[in-house]
Amino acid sequence: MLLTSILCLPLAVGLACLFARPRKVLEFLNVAGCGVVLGLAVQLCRAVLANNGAAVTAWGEFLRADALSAWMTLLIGIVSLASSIYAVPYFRRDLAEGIVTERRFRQFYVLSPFFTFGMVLVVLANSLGVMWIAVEAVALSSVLLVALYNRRTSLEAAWKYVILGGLGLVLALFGTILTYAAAIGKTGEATMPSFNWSRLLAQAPQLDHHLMTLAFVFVLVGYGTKAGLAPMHTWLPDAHSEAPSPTSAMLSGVSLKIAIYALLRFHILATACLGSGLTRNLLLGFGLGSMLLAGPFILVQKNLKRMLAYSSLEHVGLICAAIGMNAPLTVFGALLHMGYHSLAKPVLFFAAGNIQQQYHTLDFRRIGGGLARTMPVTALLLGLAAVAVSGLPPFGLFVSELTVISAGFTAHYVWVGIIMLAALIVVFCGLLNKIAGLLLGKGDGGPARESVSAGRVLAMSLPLGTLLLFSAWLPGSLRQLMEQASGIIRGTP
Amino acid sequence: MIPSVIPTASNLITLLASAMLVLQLLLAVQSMLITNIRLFALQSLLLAAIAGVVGYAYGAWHVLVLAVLTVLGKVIFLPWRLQQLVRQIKIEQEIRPFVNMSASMLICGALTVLAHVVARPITSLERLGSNTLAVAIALVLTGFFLMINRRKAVTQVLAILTMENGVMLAAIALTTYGMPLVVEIGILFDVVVAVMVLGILVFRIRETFSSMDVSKLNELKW
Amino acid sequence: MSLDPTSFIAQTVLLLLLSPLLSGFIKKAKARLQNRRGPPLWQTYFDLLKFLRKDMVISEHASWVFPLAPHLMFLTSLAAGLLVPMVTAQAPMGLFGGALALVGLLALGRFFLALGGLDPASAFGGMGSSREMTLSAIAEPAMMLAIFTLAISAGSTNLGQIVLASQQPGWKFLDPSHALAFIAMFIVLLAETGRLPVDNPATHLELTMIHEAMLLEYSGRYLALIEWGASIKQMVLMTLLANIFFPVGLAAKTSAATFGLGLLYLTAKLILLGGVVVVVETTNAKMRLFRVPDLLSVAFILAMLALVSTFLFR
Amino acid sequence: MRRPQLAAALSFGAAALSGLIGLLAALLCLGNGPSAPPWHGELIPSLIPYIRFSARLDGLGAFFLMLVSLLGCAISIYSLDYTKAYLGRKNAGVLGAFFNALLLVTTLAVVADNIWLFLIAWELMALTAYCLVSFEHEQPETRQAGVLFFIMSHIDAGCIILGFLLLFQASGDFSFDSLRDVGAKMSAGKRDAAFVLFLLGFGIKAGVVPLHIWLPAAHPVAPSNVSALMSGVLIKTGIYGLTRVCFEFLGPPPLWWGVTVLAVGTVSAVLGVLYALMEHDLKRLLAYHSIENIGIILMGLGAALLFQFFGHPVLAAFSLVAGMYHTINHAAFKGLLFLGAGAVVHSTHTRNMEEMGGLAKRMPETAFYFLIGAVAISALPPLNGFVSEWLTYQALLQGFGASDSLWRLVFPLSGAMLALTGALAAACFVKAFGITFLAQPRSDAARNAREAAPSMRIGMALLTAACLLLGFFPTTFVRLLDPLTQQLTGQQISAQLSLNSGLVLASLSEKAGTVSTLGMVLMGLCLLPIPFALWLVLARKAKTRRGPTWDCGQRGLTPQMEYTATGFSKPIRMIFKALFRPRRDTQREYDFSPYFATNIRFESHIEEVFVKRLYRPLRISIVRVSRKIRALQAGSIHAYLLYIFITLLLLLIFAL
Repeated sequence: MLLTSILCLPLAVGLACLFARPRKVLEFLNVAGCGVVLGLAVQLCRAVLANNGAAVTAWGEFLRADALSAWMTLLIGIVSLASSIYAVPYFRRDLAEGIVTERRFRQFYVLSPFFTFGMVLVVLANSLGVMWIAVEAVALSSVLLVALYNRRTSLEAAWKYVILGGLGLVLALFGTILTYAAAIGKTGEATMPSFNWSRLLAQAPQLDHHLMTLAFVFVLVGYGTKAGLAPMHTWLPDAHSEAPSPTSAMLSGVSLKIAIYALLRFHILATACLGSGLTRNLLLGFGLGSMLLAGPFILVQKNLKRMLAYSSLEHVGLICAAIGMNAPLTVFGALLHMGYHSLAKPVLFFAAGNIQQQYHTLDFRRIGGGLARTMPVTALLLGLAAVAVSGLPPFGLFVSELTVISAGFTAHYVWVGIIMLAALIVVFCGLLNKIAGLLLGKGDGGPARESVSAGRVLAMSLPLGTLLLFSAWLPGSLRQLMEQASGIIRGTP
Repeated sequence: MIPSVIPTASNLITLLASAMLVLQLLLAVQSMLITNIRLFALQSLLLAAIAGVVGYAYGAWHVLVLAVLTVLGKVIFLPWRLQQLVRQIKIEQEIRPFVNMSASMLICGALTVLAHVVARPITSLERLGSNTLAVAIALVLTGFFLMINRRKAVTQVLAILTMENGVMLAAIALTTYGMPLVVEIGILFDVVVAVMVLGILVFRIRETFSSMDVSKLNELKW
Repeated sequence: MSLDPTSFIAQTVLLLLLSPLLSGFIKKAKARLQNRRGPPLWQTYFDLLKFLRKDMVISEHASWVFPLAPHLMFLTSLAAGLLVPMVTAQAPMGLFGGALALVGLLALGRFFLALGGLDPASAFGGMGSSREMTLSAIAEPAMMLAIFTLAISAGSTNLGQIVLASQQPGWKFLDPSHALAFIAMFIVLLAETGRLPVDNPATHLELTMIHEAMLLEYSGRYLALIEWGASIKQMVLMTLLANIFFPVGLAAKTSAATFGLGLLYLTAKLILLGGVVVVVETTNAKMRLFRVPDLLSVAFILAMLALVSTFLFR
Repeated sequence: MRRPQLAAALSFGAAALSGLIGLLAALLCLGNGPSAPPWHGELIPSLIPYIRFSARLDGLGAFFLMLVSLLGCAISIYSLDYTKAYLGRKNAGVLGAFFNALLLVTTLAVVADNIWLFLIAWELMALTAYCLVSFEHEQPETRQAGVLFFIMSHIDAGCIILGFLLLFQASGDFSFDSLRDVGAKMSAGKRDAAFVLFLLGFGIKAGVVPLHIWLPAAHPVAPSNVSALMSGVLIKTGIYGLTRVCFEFLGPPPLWWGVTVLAVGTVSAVLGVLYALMEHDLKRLLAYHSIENIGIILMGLGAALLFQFFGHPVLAAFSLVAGMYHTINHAAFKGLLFLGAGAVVHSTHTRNMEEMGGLAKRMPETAFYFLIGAVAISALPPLNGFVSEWLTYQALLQGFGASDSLWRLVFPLSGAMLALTGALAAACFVKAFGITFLAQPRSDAARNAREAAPSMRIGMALLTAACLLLGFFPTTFVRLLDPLTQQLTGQQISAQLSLNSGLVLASLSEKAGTVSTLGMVLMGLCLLPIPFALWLVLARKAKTRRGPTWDCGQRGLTPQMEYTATGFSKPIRMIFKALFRPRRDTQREYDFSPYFATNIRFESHIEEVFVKRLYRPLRISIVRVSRKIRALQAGSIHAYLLYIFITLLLLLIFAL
């Protein structure tokens, strides 16, 4: 019942928005819907913790939520709520300035619930096939959001997004089917084997090893493209920078992690089947690669949102590498990092949105600097969030990163730790340089002082506040949840 | 227990599969857009045929359903939509690939070989037809290559679709009864929607850039 | 070690009274060597008395730092003198500091004198103090190294201890390291006391001055204090040189007899050393300012060698 | 009282109070002597099981706590009036907030008993310090300096994290207790690696050559009270870390550690003072002197490490005392000097010494305090600088007898370098004080300068008092160091250091050498009557009058005729030409002969060799490489597809 409602709510909201006329209703439906989703997600976490470790299922195992899925659902809820709150003032202003038409306005409010729905389905679906379909749905609903502004650049971004993404999805589908094929005949049943992840995991050792490896390769490249692992990340900065800020927040806040989630399901399966370190090392390699690649691009970046996108790339890399190291604490740290990053990144994109609406550009040189003077509130929040994503205390990302690296040291991944630290430092230098140039300075020549609406401040300070809260104090229940999740990932539930 | 393999059916499947591969290679060298679309339609038809054979030979009714859906979706609807698109935005027929015909032929050959190499250790578990996995991989890889090698938006869409054909071939020929119906239908539905979305985008790109050459889309860099 | 007031007073008096005589002697001897009659031996005393009696003109730009300098100059040289064993192996205030303290006190005096030179806003003063500080910056480490050489062999930085140690049997007087150190110290002495070839105390050409340039604005009793302080400093350094390198006639414990004997020995040594200084001064011409650092770095290197050789010869 | 003013008053008042409390706590802890068990406990309950926020106030921690609190207190009082200048212009409340934050995290860093707490405090220290440095971010210079500072301190944090993780790998626990002597458990290679990492990390923070570039950039541009705090306290945390790690965690040091530290210290000292001499920006000059003094401190530490190696714990303790003594001395007088410089800059609105002068009359009190600081930092008796350098000399000299290995030669040699440093420092501060405070004012700003506001003077007076006390009563102070030496070397030597009931400071034994600053002062007082007596006898009739300075018969002296700061340091620039490589250009306009120029323009620039040869090329090459890499993302979708294709093929070929 719980799962059903989580799943159906966004869908219902989307359909409702399809037919609702007044704008206020659209906005309200979205915000309220996301709020309820968040609440339900919390409920789900409770439920999962309640039947300690065992998964919550519905529709005869069609929907299945274990600790990992519950955690992801929570992230989806948080980010989508934040971005739906932020969307209200954002699009009102765009509409007022005639930057978006009425049609596009509605398009956004119809599509983003579907976006959310897709992501929820990904994490709740038990059948790998359904999961793939859901990922595809996420992709399709977000493409039009990326293209919303219908500028040359946004169309280009959308095209690259859809082509590369579609390609990745086809590869992922191939991998999925191969996985299924690996199950054939090994199960010894005459009837059709179940496509459910839980069943497959149960009989993982009997699966065909060669086929499983082949499958994982395709899935890695496929879902890796969606997750933006280097060198399949090339669509990511384009899409993230061209989408309207609320969507960018969703894309980099959760949808990347959703792809990682999908990848993880196969990773778990493959590890259980092969029992070798192959998949782990692949994850580790791609993760480190992404971290290292992000640095140079940030150092010489010209565009604020693109820079943020590259920093997402770096964080995704960190998460993958951490999971690849596969020590209890690294995986725990990775999940923690997912959470903190999902809280911090949207704020940055929202701030970028404010700046874009104020200056009508994201080019550092055109903006010039001095935001601390021209738009103090945004500047403050941007600064705090930047501190957070660059992994400095008092924000939790410091804790999660250090957890990962130190646990890696104990697991004798010394060089990995060193590379990670180096990459982090490089990225930090880039971020600091750019953000300092943006915020500080005289700030003359900029437009008039910003008009801060309550919605914007709320949408930005809410995640930030939560981040601070959870950095200072991590509830035991959440920790338990994450520990269970990391247990699942490491195949030792 | 695994259903006993019916030789004729398996031969038939092998034959059809290799025919798909041949069509793929033709696609690689074929330079007329409309013809490309038709070749794709033909390839999808072969896929449907394979599905039919499987469904008939092993009495798996939902595979038949899949066959029918494939015919409706990929043989009739998508080619029609694509042709309509081509007509709407009146792009010239000539495809100018990056790599010339002979070279791309060679590359596709190499990819096919690679596919066989990759698939060899696994051929043992192919129940319906032989080399189907190899063919599927080959289709995916060559389709991929087509994507890289084509300038026009529409042709890239086409390439993706051929890859998808390869995937479906694997889905049918490797898994005895095909996959759960929900999944099958879902996949097909998604593909169709994807093409619709792509259509919208192609249209918009066409009217904003007044060109179909996606290699001209390079304002976003770094 | 102990602090006894009698020797304190005795040595103070000795320093105050003997130092002008020493300068006078050097002037006289120099004149003789140059076939001049030269000023009488007591001239320095007369000068000091004259200066003390005279009125003072203080620059209108000068601040409260200006009067500080003469006093500190005078006091520091005097105090430094009390750290050096003169007539007995026992420096009256030896407990309050050894070689390092001595160097430090002299540096303190120089520091304030340089400030005093800058204070009246005249270009010459600034020039003088700039040059003085520069040269001393190179001279001081050389001196330190030379002293280190002895301190290491004696295992103490306390001058009294060094003297005592050097009176032990088994102490080689003409130990090469000591010889080198002595030469280094001697060069430093020339620089510190502003003698040729480093600086010409008798010059009247401002642009060639180093030490004198700082004093241009001083007059009357301030000048007297500075001059007196300078001659005390000269005597202190010469005594140091004489006594720690040639510790003959320095009795371990103080009594009237040893005191008299030590006094004789001291005068003898000072006359000898002064003679050497005079010879050097008359045989050398003044160097260009920027050649002086070379001379001083020679001293530094010699001292370094001395140090290394102590290391090698034991 | 307007709100920002109120905010500033509140924040700095609170800071002063907390400083006082911290000082008391530290003194209590140190006063108890080494026997008393150190206080330790949990600050706040931990959030994740393996993270603990436990603190501990042992000898070392308490010593640095004392240092932090002392300066924090004095500087906060100073700031009360200093920040008034920002009223209306900027929000002084923010300054106060960050100032308090910095004090807090610095305190946390020195009392932390757990890697996590330490690292968090460390990172926060960099963050808050960055915010303070770029407080006046309107000038681009300030922004660049801030960024440079933050980047460098992030790199040092990285090194330190790695070092600690290497230790953690061996100990398996994050608490400092478990790290004690963990070096014994590590392989030699890892130990050396950890040492190098720590040396780099803490070295950057302490500003040793050649990792110092951030220091002369960041200290001048910060508000002066912040510069004082940074130079007095912040860079000392580097010393703290190095001491903590080298003497407590890494176990018995091999020879080369000590030699390295000693060498680094010597080089930093000499180069620091040489570059300081070339500066005519008052605050930059002071910043370079921080480098010099850090070098001197490191000499002490290096000597201590060497003695540990040679197996002389007592001597190790002795040179450790020397180093620590100089640490707190430097905190005192450098804080004082920066506050003085702040007062000067505050009233002349320039940092360029060439535009100052004559301030001794206009702001006499400030001048006096600055003079005390100058004498102290030039290591002249009888002030505290002299005492600690005397200790260092003694330690180095005794080192010679400590062993028979060839390496003992490094002791007297670095001693000689120390002498050179001291002499140059004296020259430098004659210049700094003389040009700034003496002679005629060189600009209107200087002409109209006013004495500093009361609270600023109180702040300076406090630190002056600290300098005097530390100078006059060393024996009482070294007693406070017993817990520290006990903890780090297992020795207590304060008894051997004090003679004649504390009047005289001995270097371990009376024979080895003694000094008494207080004694010198008394001596001076006894001798002082002599000149006065002479006047009373001889010069009763002599009169004193004011007159113009001798101007060679020209019509009056103008400030242009004064000796400039550049001119003052010219001889030294000539002597060390090889190092400085000054770039000069002279333009003279003349009618008939170049020797009778009507108008001469002379410029001389000196660029630090490390910036020129090391850092700038590094930066340029990094940017170049990044630009090259950027070409990967050139916007062509076909290229992107190709990347994926190649990845897939490679995986198919190799992963299978």
